[in-house]
Amino acid sequence: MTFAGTFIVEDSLQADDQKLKYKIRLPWYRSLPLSSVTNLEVGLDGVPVDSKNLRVELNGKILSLEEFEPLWDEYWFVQDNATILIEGHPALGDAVEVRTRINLRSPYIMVAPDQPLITNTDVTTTFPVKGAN
Amino acid sequence: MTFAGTFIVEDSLQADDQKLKYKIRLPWYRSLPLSSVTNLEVGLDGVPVDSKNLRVELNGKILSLEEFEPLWDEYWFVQDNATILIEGHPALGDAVEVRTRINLRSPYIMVAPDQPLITNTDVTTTFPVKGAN
Amino acid sequence: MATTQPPQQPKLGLTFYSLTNEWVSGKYDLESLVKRVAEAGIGPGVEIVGFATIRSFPEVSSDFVKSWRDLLDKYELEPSCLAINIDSALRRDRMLTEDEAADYLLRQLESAHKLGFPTVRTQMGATPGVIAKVVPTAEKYGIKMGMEIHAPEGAASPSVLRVREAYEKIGSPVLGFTPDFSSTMHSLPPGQIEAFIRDGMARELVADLNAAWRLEGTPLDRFEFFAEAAAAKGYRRNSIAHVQMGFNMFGREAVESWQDILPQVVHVHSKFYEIDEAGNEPSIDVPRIMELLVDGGYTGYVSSEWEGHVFREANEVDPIELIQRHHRLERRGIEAALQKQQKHQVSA
Amino acid sequence: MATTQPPQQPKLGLTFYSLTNEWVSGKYDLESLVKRVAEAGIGPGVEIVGFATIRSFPEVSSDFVKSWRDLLDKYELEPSCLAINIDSALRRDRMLTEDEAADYLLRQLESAHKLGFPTVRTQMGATPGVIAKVVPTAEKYGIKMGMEIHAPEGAASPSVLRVREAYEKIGSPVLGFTPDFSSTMHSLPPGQIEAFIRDGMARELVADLNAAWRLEGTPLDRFEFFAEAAAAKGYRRNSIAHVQMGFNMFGREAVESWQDILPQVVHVHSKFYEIDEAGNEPSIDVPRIMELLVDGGYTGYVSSEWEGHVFREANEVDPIELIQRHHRLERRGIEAALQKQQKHQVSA
Ligand SMILES: [Mn+2]
Ligand SMILES: [Mn+2]
Repeated sequence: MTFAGTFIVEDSLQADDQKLKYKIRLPWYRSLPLSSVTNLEVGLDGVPVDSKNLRVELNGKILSLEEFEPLWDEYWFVQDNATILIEGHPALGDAVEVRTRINLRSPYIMVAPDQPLITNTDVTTTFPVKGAN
Repeated sequence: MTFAGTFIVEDSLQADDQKLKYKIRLPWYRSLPLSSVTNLEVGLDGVPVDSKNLRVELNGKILSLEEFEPLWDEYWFVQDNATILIEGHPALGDAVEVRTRINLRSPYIMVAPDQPLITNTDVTTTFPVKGAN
Repeated sequence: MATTQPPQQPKLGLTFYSLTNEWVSGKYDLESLVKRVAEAGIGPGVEIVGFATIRSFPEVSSDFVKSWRDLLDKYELEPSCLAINIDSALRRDRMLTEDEAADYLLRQLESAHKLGFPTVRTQMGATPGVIAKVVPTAEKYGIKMGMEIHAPEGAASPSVLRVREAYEKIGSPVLGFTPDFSSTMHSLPPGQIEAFIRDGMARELVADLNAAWRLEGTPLDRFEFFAEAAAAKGYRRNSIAHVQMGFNMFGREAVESWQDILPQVVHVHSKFYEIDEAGNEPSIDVPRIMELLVDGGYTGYVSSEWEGHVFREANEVDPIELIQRHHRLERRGIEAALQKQQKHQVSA
Repeated sequence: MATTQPPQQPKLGLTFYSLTNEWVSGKYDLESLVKRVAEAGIGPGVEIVGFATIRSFPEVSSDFVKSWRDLLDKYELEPSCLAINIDSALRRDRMLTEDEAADYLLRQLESAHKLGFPTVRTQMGATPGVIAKVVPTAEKYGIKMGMEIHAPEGAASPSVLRVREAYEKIGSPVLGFTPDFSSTMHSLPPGQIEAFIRDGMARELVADLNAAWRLEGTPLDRFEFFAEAAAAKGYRRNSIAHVQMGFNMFGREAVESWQDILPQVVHVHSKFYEIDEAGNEPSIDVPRIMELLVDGGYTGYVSSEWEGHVFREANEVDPIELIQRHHRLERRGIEAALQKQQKHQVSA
């Protein structure tokens, strides 16, 4: 699967003292309902980010992970990037190692009766640190 | 055809002021009668060697090119090297570029009725120059 | 001068699914992709995945409809098939009801009609009840519904046999199948094997993998047979766990198995992974399957569906060029079949 | 307990011709080569080219005979076929007379007998007159003579049809054929195409080359068709002249063409060039030809004959490992054929 290869948008990280953001692509070949995003985890230089400090900007909204669940009537279009927003991150050097893990629950591929396939994409990237706009 | 690749025996050149010699392999997959060798040409640093100064040592004999023709009852065994002998060569530097060209007349592959296939192997090698023993 | 009819044969084309890497990374927009396809001569048939190509899917705006129709007219391409989905697990709290699932399909059929598609590709998730509910609309629009048969299923798998029974009961001319050649491969794709090795499988297990893959039995049984061979050579389970997908994604049914459903084929996914220097697909006997389609009188669209993007990175190969070569290979099979028919007519 | 007969099937093996690069460069002597073959399990059949393996050929010394027989006994291998030659252009002043050619063959038959070979491979150069002269000796020794059918000839080529007529006239049970699979390829070997490019052919001509190679017609006509396509794209003749050999060395007859001579097959050259990661030969449908041999009741030797050494340098690949993989591919075809026979017996 080279969805891992396209998952993280290269060179997209921006940071200031308060927050950090970067972009990801949907690691799948078709748009999925937002309800498909069942899990999202981020680690910075090996330290997991608390989910209460984690938001996703998509379709003009800023969403916490729990807010994805009821949005089964709204789609993440395959060509749209989502922006990961992190509040209150630790001090960063010239570069930061970011691990991003997402689970997607397929609405249409069943591995057993009424049991959707869950995909797992887990990519670690080293970003140069630049100022946020 | 990688008979070109095995034709010249690596690092086999030896030279003194008077003569020069090096080794070649039969560029074919089976032994051939000596009568099959219809042409042999050697060039040293771009200068053709006069055929009267050229000899081949094979099967314990030293032969001029004309002497191959009647030897249809004697074979060049595929695993045997032949030694090319050159008398009265020009002055050499640390290395010499040797071009060797051989034509073999196949005794058994006809391209038209009673018309044997003639193969052409033409390889240029740069040998380091070492003293003859 | 006598006028000669061109012989009856399938129409080639592609599905934009083949361009997944390029599409998701934004290399093309719709117009630049259609233009490239037209210039490369890999039409006329254009198949799209509704949920990949169209932002507003399952709905389509009238603006999109107009630009889509203008675009295909301009580049002399033809809409061949709209791949639609039955997202029965759309909601996290429960599965869709049959009415909801039928409504989900109907909205997509409506879009297919507006966009001028003669066929939609459906998937195994559609139950007989849902199919029965949407058939009247498909009949009204004259749109054929081709349920995709994909590895690990084949034309004679139990689940497909159940669909064939349901079809017989409903008895509508719009119901049919979309064979995907992933079901009838003779070998694993060499590039996939290399990817398995890159991801941790020992190279010395290649022969064991091929042998296990070629066994008869369920994908799981065959994978377990391979896992035992790996264990016997001292390799840990986690070094080969990723190989299991190869038993599901790639099917080893005989090419002839398509014969049974040939009269019901309404669209074709000519799945492929690689084309070698000699112009062959190393894991699928493309010419032989095309001969079978021609001999069966199939004259619909055949979408080249390149799926090598599951093991090739973007920019590593150009899917458009690969599809050009794939079309050449398909034409070899078509021409061989037509030649045989001609000889038969002459001698008959 | 009932004893079950192993099913009737061909015996595998190799010809040492496959090891040409290694042999001419002195990497192996006879003992080390036989040992390696035995350890690699690519017997039991061992075929040699008399004029490559034996220094004193066409004669053999009693010392050589003893060491040869001891060697094969020691490593549990079997002499399968001695490839012999009719060197009718041995002399530069004239061709051999029929008596001289017959004598040349008889000396080699004598050697085959001493070395224990059940079969000799002869070549198209043997005229009906020469064949008739040597048949009594072959009958006396019980040695079959298999005339090799190699590209550009096939089983139904005019020259082969003439041999078949001569055979019928002579009517001896020792007369037969050695099919070489070079006659029945479906594609040019990818490695050969790469070598053509390395030697100056433009890569953009690959599709034209494949298309021309697949045409019907004589090798020369098909090459000229390719040369015209190259010229139309602006490429000079001397950039593609070396490609002509591809039309002679690789034949495009149908696999089924062997059917006609199947009862007369006494030995087989299972010519091959490459084996890909999936275990297939990209230019020859090995399993299908093996099925045809099994279905035809062939139980003689099949020599793996790797000829990739014409485009691969020594040390680039190991022919022994390639032959191991080739045997696996051959067994796939054999087993498929035996399975079908078994099903037939059960259902009959
Ligand atoms: Mn498909
Ligand atoms: Mn041969």
